[in-house]
Amino acid sequence: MTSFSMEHGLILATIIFMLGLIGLLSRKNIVFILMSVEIMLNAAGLAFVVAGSRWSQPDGQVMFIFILAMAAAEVSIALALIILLHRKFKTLDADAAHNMRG
Amino acid sequence: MTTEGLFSLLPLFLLSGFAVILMLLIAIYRDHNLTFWFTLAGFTASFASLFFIQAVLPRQIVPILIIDNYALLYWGMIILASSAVAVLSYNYLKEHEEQKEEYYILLMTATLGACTMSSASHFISFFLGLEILSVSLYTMISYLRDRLESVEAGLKYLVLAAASSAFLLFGMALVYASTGTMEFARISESLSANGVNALTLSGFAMMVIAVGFKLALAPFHMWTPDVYQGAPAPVTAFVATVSKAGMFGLWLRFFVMINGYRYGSLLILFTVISIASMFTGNFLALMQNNVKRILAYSSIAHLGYLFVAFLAGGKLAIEATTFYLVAYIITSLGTFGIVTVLSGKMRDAEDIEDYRGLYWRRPLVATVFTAMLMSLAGIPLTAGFIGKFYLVSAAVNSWLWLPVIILVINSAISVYYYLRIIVVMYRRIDEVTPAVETTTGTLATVGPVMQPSISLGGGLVLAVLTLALIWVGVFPGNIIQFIKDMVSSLSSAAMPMHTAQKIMLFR
Amino acid sequence: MLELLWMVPALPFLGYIILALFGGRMTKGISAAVGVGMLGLSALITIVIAISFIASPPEGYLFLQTLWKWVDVAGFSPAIALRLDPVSLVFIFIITFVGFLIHLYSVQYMEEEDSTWYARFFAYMNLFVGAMLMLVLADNLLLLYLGWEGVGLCSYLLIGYWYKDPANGAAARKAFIVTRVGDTAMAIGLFILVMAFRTLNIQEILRHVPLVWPVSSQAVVITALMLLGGAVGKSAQLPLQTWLPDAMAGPTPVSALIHAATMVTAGVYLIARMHVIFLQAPEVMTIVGIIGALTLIIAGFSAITQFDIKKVLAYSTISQIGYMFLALGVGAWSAAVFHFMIHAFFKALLFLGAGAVIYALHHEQNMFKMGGVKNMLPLTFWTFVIGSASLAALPLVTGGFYSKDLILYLAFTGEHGSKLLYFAGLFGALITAVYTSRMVFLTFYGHEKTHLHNRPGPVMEVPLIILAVLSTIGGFIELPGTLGHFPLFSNFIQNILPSPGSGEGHEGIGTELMLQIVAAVVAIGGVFIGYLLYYKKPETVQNFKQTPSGQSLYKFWLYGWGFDWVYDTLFVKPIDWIAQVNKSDVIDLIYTAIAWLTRGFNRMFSFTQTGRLRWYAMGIAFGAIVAITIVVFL
Amino acid sequence: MNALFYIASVVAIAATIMVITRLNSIHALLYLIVSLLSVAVIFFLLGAPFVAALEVIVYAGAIMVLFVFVVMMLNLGPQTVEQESRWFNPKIWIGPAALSAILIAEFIYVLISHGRQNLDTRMINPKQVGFSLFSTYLLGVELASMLLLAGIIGAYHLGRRKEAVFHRYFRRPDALYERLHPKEENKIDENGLKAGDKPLSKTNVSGMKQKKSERGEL
Repeated sequence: MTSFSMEHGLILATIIFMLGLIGLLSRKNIVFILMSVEIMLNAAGLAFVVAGSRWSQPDGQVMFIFILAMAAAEVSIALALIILLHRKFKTLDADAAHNMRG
Repeated sequence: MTTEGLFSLLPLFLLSGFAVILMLLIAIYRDHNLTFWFTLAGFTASFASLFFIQAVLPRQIVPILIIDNYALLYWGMIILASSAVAVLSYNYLKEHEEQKEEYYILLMTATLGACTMSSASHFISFFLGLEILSVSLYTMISYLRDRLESVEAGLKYLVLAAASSAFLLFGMALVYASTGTMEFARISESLSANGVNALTLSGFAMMVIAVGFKLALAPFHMWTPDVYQGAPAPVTAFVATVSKAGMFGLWLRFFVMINGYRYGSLLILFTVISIASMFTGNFLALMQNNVKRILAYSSIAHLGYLFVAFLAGGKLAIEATTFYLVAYIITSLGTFGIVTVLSGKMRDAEDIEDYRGLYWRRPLVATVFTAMLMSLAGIPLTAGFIGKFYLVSAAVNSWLWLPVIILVINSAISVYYYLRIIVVMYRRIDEVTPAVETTTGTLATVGPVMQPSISLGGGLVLAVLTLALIWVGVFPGNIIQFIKDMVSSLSSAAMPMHTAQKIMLFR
Repeated sequence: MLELLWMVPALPFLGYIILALFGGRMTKGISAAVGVGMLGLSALITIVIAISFIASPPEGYLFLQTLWKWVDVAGFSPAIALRLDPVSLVFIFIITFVGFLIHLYSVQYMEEEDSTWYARFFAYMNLFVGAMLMLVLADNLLLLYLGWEGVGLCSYLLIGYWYKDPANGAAARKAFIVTRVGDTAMAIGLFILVMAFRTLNIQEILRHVPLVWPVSSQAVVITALMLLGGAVGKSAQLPLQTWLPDAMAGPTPVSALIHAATMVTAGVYLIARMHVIFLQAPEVMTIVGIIGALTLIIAGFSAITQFDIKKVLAYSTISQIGYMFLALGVGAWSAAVFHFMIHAFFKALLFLGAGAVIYALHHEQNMFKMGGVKNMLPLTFWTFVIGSASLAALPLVTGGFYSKDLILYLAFTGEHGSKLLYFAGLFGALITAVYTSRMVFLTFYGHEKTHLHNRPGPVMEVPLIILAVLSTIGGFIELPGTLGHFPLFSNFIQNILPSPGSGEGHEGIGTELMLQIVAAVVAIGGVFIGYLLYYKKPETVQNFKQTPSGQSLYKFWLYGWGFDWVYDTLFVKPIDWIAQVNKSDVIDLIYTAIAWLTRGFNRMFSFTQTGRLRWYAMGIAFGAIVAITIVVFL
Repeated sequence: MNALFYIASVVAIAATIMVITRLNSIHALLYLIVSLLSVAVIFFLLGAPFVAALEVIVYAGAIMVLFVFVVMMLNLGPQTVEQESRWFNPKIWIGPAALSAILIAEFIYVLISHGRQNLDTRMINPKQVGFSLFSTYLLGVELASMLLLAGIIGAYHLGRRKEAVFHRYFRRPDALYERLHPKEENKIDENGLKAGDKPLSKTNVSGMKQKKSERGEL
């Protein structure tokens, strides 16, 4: 067997997840924000596969497949919204849309 | 899966089946009326089937769903609330969007998602239910594509919900990694056998983020006012009620099944969240001039109240929170229903100035709104009072004095902004300067923003809700008994909080 | 038939709801139809219930109707239940029946108001009747308190009905605040009961009191005193009587219904209902009697000096309720309830009669500007005279004679009675006769000083006639031993309230007869004095009034023995002064600070709602850190 | 194997860092694909060849291509890059980075204190996954289909071209009039036109930004 442990796999997933979070928090361009969310989701999927592998169960992979489905659905709507936003505001700046506040 | 097992899924099958039928129907013949009636038929059929399947309950659909009386109660709540939203939407959409029919498919799938959540017994159904709900909501919130706010709200909700889902998934993965199972019951077994470790707890904490996000608890609440304001008014009603009922039903079941009351740190986390929500919601609502936002903030506070009783643990907590949720759903549907029926073509009736002198123009609507606000404020003889009373007695029974005191303080604060709306409604119009500046930046004369007349369906929904509100407030006995019976399938699993824990928590 | 009981309070509430919701759009006719109709139905049902109750009394003369259990949470389960026994039956009969007559009367009396105000009037009146019915029918303290506060609220609303005149608003506020002093005491008393007995049910509390609290124990005395406080406030007894004369600012039907016939007797009802507690605290019983005696004399003297006809009646109400308290104080429970009933008839009659005069003379209330009304309004005159006779307790033919005589007799002979109280009552009867005859002579005799403005129509006159009949024959259901001994009423009441034990054994036909003759002589003598002083030789009084001592005595009585002045000096002025001094001082700063802080918090929090997506995500990330930190490191 | 895992990890982390720091969205997308591919490698090493393939096909293949399409379609020119570069400076990312660093530190602490659990990298072949998917989690698959249905409907509704706008023009002549005579709009405003009849135009948007929370009534 290999010598890398579940913890290493999870640490990798954590790091990627948090990188996604940094992207989400610091980017202004809505496309980048969306990419960051994808990174986070992918990291969560990675964590599931790692965990499934730890228990030698297919469940982790099944979950990954569902995450994939969800990511696809979400991205399609998100991109439609981005197009709509671009049409309205003529920009991809996420901060352009802050009419509602307070 | 046995035949009875399949049979017990009938309500869900009906919901999803009708979603598909609606889709085909629209493809063949696009007509708003027809779609609406089919939607209503779908909800009715699904609701009716609840009575039939009761005979074969409780039933575990291996391994991801558990269908028991508790789930049935939440399904009933969710389907009824969704039907109300559908009726409210009909007239609203008639004036707004040129393509109205898809909305009903999404309403159907969102309802399906919420129902799935409240009967989930596995991370997969947890996640899928949540996502069906969320994905449907993304579109519903930004359904009015011509409105800037609508699109903005949809985008905000989408990004934040997706991020919080990522947190949820990550937390689930951690729990799975440390326990080796995704089934609630077996997680509980594993925790009892092997004890809890930091990995599991941080997994739970990550899941709390998504739960807090959906329930709009502080500090995950920030999307709430924007989305409530931007979304079409009936969708706001949906977000405020169905989405929260589904999530809360799920989380309550999850927490009870894994016996989360064992872990003091989780309880501390919820205490902090609950107190923060109460204060945040109420302070934010105080000076707000947008009625939708006021209601959004008040919903944050109300979920904070709800979690005070949630903390109490044991049978009483399940009953109290469920009852409160029923009262909250009735009231929220009522308040947003009023916003819906009053909303005009170009914008929703959301500015507080729109409500000035409402009593003198629409005495009935104003009276209903007053009743709803009184219920939110917890004035006796309304559902809200009994709900709050139940919450407090549950919490006091578990010696949760600190949260209870904060709840009482916050109730007092909240009366201010509810009264503010009421006072504005009863002002004479002639006391008003003709042109007032509104939050939407237009110089509006008061009144004409409003719908010229209340639609039949909307009026009916409001009437039913008002009756329910007063019925629950005046004759709560039967409903309490009903809820007690229905949740007994879950509450028998609930263990009261350990005394030592109480003392540790709130010394 | 008793099952219809719930409809008795439900109908007026329904009327209120209809009038409140749609009143603005109704014509006056419909408003009146709803307002009067609901009460009429309610009164009809009450009569049906009364007949079936008397014909076939339920077991123990007690009928309980549990409508529903309100909540059942964590051991706290108050039921919404109504309780019908002889006492509450008498009360609901008076409330619905007299209430109905007064509503009917108001149809014409209030016709000058525009339709919104008209609907508002009937809405409040219906709400009041509903609340009052709830009060007397309540089976538990919660409901009773709800009704108690409900009638207080309606009283406030109706006194200030013509709120555009600030004086009326002030009178309404005064009534509300003064009764509130009593209400607070009563609330404390109710809390003590609930804490001690862990139940809200009146029946259970009364059963447990003698078992748990020994006679004259501290707890029972304090509780009784607190309840007495509430009763004193609501029934305008010493020392909280000052609000009632001012309450005459409301429309006359309101005065008739609330401030004479029903609401002010709530205190009497409370003490009668809670009699077990008072029996356990004989000291407090004595206090009740003394309060009653003092009140009836003090208010009587004030009544003599008033020039406003409604104020005379107001002071007379205070005085007559004093009689009821006196009766309660000597343990003559049934006598108190009996006097309540008769008083309700004749006082409603007098108020309505006075209202008819006021209506006819275009809102003239000053008796010295009236006179000779006898010829203008003969029917009003005759009914008024009948009512006055009853008030003055003219012997044999008036209801007031029988009820007052019963009280005096029991004060003299009862086991809790005392001679002192008896003589106070007797003296009070003399004064009553004097001021009553003064009122009649000033108003109806003499030469006309003003001319007729409106003529009361049949809807105003019919209630007068009915009430006149009732205040005459009402007395015959309780005939004393000397006159055929027909104690129908007492027997009925004594099914639920204990009969007064007899004292030192000197009761008997002889004593009774003697006392009756004394009372009769006193009453007739009082009327004769009134006749002399105010009709035959009015200059005697005028001359006396000119003397310095007469002047000051007159002023003293006119302003109700200076109670207002004392309260003003003792409470209002100092508080005003403190408020003035403190206007920009420390105490205000606390509230300013709270407001400022709240607003600050609001600003701080709304600063977080930037509307920016990234910032919201930051919130989630921050929450994540907090959550993980709490979970992992705590 | 062991070394391969660490190499792939480093590549994945490095590529992800590149994703979130690029200014040009196409570059970032390419890096994201690299990151996904290296994660696919890790999946393979973990004994999950099926999801490794899905990661490549669906994630890197389908979803990323969607992104590329949109970015291309919106035709973001160099000025976007410039704008990004102006905006994306340490002042902006230092805060999020610190927050995330705290979270990473907490998780690493948790994971290290958790002790070492060896992984079982025996391959779980597609057959096993498929069997699990279509027996135990069959209902999950059905639910996922509903999820995709909602996604499709949503994307269809929101992504639709707006021919309807013209339709609306003809339906509401006053709106057309306002659009044709933009200056008239303000004039009508001052005369107190009903607010409900006003279209939400650019002026309204700027007005919306004003904050009015101080107008309390009570």
